[in-house]
Amino acid sequence: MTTLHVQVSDAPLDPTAALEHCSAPGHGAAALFIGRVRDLNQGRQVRAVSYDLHAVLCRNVFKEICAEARGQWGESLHLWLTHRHGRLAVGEASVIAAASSPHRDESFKACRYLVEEMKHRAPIWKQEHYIDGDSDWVKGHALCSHG
Amino acid sequence: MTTLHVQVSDAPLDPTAALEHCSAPGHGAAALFIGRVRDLNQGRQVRAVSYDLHAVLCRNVFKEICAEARGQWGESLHLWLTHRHGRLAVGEASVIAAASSPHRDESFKACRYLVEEMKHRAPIWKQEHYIDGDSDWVKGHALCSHG
Amino acid sequence: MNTNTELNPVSVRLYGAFRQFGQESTLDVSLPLDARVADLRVGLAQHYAGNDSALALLQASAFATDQAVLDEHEALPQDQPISILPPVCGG
Amino acid sequence: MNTNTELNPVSVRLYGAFRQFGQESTLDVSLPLDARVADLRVGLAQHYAGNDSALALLQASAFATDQAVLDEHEALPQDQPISILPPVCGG
Repeated sequence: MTTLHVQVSDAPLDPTAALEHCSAPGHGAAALFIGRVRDLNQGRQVRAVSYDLHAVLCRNVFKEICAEARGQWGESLHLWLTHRHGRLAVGEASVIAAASSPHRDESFKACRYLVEEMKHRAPIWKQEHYIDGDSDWVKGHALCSHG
Repeated sequence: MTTLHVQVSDAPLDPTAALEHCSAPGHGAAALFIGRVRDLNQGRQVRAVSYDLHAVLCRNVFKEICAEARGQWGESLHLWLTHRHGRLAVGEASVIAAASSPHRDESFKACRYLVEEMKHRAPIWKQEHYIDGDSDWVKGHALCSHG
Repeated sequence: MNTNTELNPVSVRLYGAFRQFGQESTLDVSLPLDARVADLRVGLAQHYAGNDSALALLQASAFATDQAVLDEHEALPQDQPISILPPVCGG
Repeated sequence: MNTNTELNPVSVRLYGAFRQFGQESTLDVSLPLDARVADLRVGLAQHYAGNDSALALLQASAFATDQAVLDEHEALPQDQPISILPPVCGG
């Protein structure tokens, strides 16, 4: 069994699968994060969000982030990082990150690390659709090479 | 609808219900923690754990902890804190804590706060059952009054 | 100890490791009507006399109603269930 | 710019806000065979000449293969798909 799961998908994300993946007889703790589409962003009322992403590079970046988390909080960590693409309505999950570990501190920190790094490094973009009919690409974080 | 859910139960805990509870159109983030029975504790191989708790006081302490989390990270937080009692096999969930909020920082911090405070303040005790047939009550944190 | 000689039975609910010292889930201690929490601790110490592990656990334990943990110098509430809470370890 | 005069068509895949500047999901730019990443950026600036918001986005964007983000001074890989990545905002 592989203890690392990264994926991008246009199908709804499954937190139950993430929690099953992030478990082991020696793991006393699992932490999970869900990001969902919010009805309000910077004062504008949002109806839906379209996510665009570079699938192959995204998976590579996800794997890289997970490897870093294991380097920092333990090679035995089980990790899960999935991001959805396509058009999502308010309330739908755009990202699920999860981690399990023997003790809770590592799970919390690794889970948060996956989320933060994904937001800053993964090639993902979002276009917000407002209730007034307008749409806008959200400003993001500029990427730089690690080389 | 109440946005706070605290409970103690001898039935299996349900992370899906926790994630449904911790959601709202204005909440872009939810964090969840699961504590599970581990097969090894301080070098001894564990077969199962029996949890004993003071149900009424436990719920009161859970509510108090949740109120503190809202005071610190926002009254709009949705919070979930449930603990199981009775005999649990390795891998079964003993506690689920979850929080949702507009932005992720509050969810992560509130979720962690619920877990840490629960461990230090809630009237819960555990007896480990080892594969050699022995059983032992686990040493814990002494309570003091807040008065 | 208190000097009031009128005694009152106080029933204390046992939790956690206190369950290993007997079959009962409560323990009755006779205390003066105006006893404080500290007097209950002394009464329980008499009950557990000779049992070193129970006495050590008692020293590390707190007392509580269903609402809150009690302070050592508070008057013992008369009309509410009292529990003894050994050091806790939820999660 | 490079002085090599032999030109090569480079196909750049567009993502995010770059999709709003046209219907195509890729853009072809002619570049010398030994072009660097910086040369591709110049070529795209010529394509978007006059479109201030595209030029501003281009300036904030990175280029990448499917494996990694490219450094500005690297030689442009010849045999791999190249993508332009505007500032990201997953989650």
